[in-house]
Amino acid sequence: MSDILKMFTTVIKSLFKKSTCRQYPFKKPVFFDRTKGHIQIDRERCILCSLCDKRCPTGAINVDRNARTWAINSYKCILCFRCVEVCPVTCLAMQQQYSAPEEIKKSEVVEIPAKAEKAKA
Amino acid sequence: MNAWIWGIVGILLTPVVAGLVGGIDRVITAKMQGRMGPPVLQPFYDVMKLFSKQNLVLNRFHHDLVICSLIFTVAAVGLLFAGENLLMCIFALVVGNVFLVLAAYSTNSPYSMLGADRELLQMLAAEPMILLAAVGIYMATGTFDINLIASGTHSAIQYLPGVFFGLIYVLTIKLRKSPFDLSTSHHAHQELVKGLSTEFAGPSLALFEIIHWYETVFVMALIYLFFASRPIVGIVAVLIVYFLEILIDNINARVKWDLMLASAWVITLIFGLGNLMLLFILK
Amino acid sequence: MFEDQEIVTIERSELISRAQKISKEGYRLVQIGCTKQSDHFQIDYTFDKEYRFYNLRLSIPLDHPTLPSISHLIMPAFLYENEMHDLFGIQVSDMILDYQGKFYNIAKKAPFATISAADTTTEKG
Amino acid sequence: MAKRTIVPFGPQHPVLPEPIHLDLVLEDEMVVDVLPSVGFIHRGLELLCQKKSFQDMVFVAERICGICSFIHGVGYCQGIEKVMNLDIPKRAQFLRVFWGELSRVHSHLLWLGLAADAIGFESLFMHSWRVREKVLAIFEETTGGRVIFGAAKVGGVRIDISQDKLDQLAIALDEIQKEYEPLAKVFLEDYTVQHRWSEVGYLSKEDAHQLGAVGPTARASGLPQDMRKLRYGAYEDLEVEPIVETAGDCYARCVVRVKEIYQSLDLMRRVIHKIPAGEIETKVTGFPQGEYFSRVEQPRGEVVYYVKGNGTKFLDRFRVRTPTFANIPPLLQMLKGCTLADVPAIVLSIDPCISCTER
Repeated sequence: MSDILKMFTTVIKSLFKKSTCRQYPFKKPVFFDRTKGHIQIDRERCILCSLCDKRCPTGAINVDRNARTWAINSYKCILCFRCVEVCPVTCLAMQQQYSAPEEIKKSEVVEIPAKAEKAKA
Repeated sequence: MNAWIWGIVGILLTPVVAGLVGGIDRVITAKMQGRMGPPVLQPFYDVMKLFSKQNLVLNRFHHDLVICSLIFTVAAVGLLFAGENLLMCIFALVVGNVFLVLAAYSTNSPYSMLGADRELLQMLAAEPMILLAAVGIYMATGTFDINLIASGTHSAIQYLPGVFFGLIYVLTIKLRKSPFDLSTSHHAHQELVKGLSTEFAGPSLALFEIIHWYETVFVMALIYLFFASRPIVGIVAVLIVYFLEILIDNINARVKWDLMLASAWVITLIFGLGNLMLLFILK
Repeated sequence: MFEDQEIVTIERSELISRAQKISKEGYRLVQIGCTKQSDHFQIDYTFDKEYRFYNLRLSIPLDHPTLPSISHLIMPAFLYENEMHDLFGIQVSDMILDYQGKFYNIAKKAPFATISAADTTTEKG
Repeated sequence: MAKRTIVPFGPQHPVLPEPIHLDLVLEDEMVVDVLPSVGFIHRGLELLCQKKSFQDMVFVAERICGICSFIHGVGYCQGIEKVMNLDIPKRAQFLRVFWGELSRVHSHLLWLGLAADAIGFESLFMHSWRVREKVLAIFEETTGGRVIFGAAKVGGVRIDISQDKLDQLAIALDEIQKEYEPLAKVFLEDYTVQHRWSEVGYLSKEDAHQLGAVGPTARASGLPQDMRKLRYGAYEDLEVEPIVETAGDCYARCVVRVKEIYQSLDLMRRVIHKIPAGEIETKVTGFPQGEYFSRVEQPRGEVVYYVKGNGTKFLDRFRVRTPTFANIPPLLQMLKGCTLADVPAIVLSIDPCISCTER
């Protein structure tokens, strides 16, 4: 008889426990230090060296020096931190968030202001 | 005249009650599994959504057979509430079930056909016990007439504890719960996809759900008849039995058909027939 | 720690007899792999017995590559042989189950690996 | 002779989360013959080595499979490291074992859940995955990713775990074990579970060897075969004894996995205990020249990576033989003579991963 009741205690216990589900988005998730989310750029600091573009394993980042733009395609990005590692001025950072769904797969383009470089020079 | 009104009230109330019971069932099941679960009204949302979908009818008979099944199952519940003959109600339910099997056979899909095979096996396993229960109630109260059974002064349960136990055992088959949800379960991910109801879509599937609601109420009413002289005890007993079924559902895997058939018949023989024999000798 | 790997180069005609011998000795087939080189296909038959790695290697020409099947001797070989056929277009004769180029049942017609390393690098540039 | 029907099983069978297609030839409910077809999700990942540099190829290797991704990455890295004669710091090797074993726990818990679901034991399924969620939380805490976390790298690992965190993780592991124990009992002792799995899908020891079964499938048939016995990486310092069952049926395969979770939890504790301080990677210079068959043990069994470098930044050939590929012939053998109701249980019992198989 006991071998058909092995699950009994577990089931009864969880009947009186709080459920394990978290009702996202009503309840915000807990992020750890390393939780991945979305690559963000500090546009004031970027020097358009395009190292991130070269090193990105999936080609998600696109740097255009002439147009002074930095673009990331979140749908290609695999959040591997490679760009964060290689950036010489540490202007890239991981922003912790759950990305919202989008209708079209498009790149997010950031314009890098010219004055930052001038000020440095 | 009164009987007619009772019957109609029963037919109209059944979907509401069974839907609510189904919703509570799902919440309790979710709790047992450590989940949040859907809202209590989810079964109604499901059925309403299914009705709004396109009806994919495979052939001429398919949908009609489901409607026939619905008519007989509804009639069975109606007759039960109208206080007619218990045996007649049970046979009406069986006919409804058979129509469902025919609908599944008519589709020509292997999963559906195997599901129908198993549904027949399930009926073979469950029906003897249900019939014995009816006979038992007759022996205890002296009548098949539900009106008289319900207004009697003696509860059948005191003569029929064995039959009652056997009935609870086969109830798992009738309610399509683990370990005996072989022909079609509440989850569409068993070995036969959804077995019996694989090929039902949209409104047909909604009707299938509604048929199941009526079946649920029917077997619950059958349980109630054992306690008919004391309504409060009866309702409490029904609730306890239903909770037990949820519990059994959650602590068992699905078994194979041979074990189901063998165990159901052994239980029927020992507890059902044994109880009746004793009753026959002692009375 | 890296394991020692024994790689033996054999001739195509030896394959069947070698495979027969080695499966009799109680080795199991680990994999059959094909590598396209500049002037030949390199075919590797990898076996293992109690963590002992044993590899038979043979080379066949690039045009009209054919191989005898060893699936009669070692049943699981038919999967790898069909895979080789689909990826590199190697004709394996007398397989116990021949998928006729439909092992990887995708829109592109077998063989798939027709571009060489040189082509792709120029493509990228 | 009974009437023969052909029942198509898959590629999108609700029980089976994997796109394998089997044509089952049935006599009534008895399977007499099986014809497998794979190839619904062939992605040509092996050829990508000609387009991605050998260092970026790690990310591709990790994406071969979404469940045992880390071990895929490690197997690939190991091949390249041997070819390039790189010496990997001990700490990196221990961290690889830690995540590798955690992946094994995660994969086995996932499998236990799916297997329970396939036999209609929904509550057991949910509870297995509830425990698995805690394992995923450890992944997220240590690496930032929950399933594919890109911690492996040619030359070492990319992320370190501090000693404080490791000590905390030891407590978390104990908690996981405590929650897992009652569930393991159900898998090992419950009557209905045994009813569904005992003497189902039998594979004899001889057949298992002949047909090239690997991993838990082979171990459940009595073959003591575990690639961790090759003592690659940090397994040099961590002795592992393969868990062997002799019954050769679905139940034995379940028992092997249930016990392997305990073994992996134990291994991780030993890693936390033994892990040396130091660097986590060596600098990689030059390009790979040479070849190597790298063999590692995945949750599903032995996986073989063949890498051949030609002295440029692109590899000549990258080939993967995944465990499921090797387990298909034994699966065909197991299926013969079973009833239709057992088919999902048997197919699941080899823990199929068709994404792996087709690459």
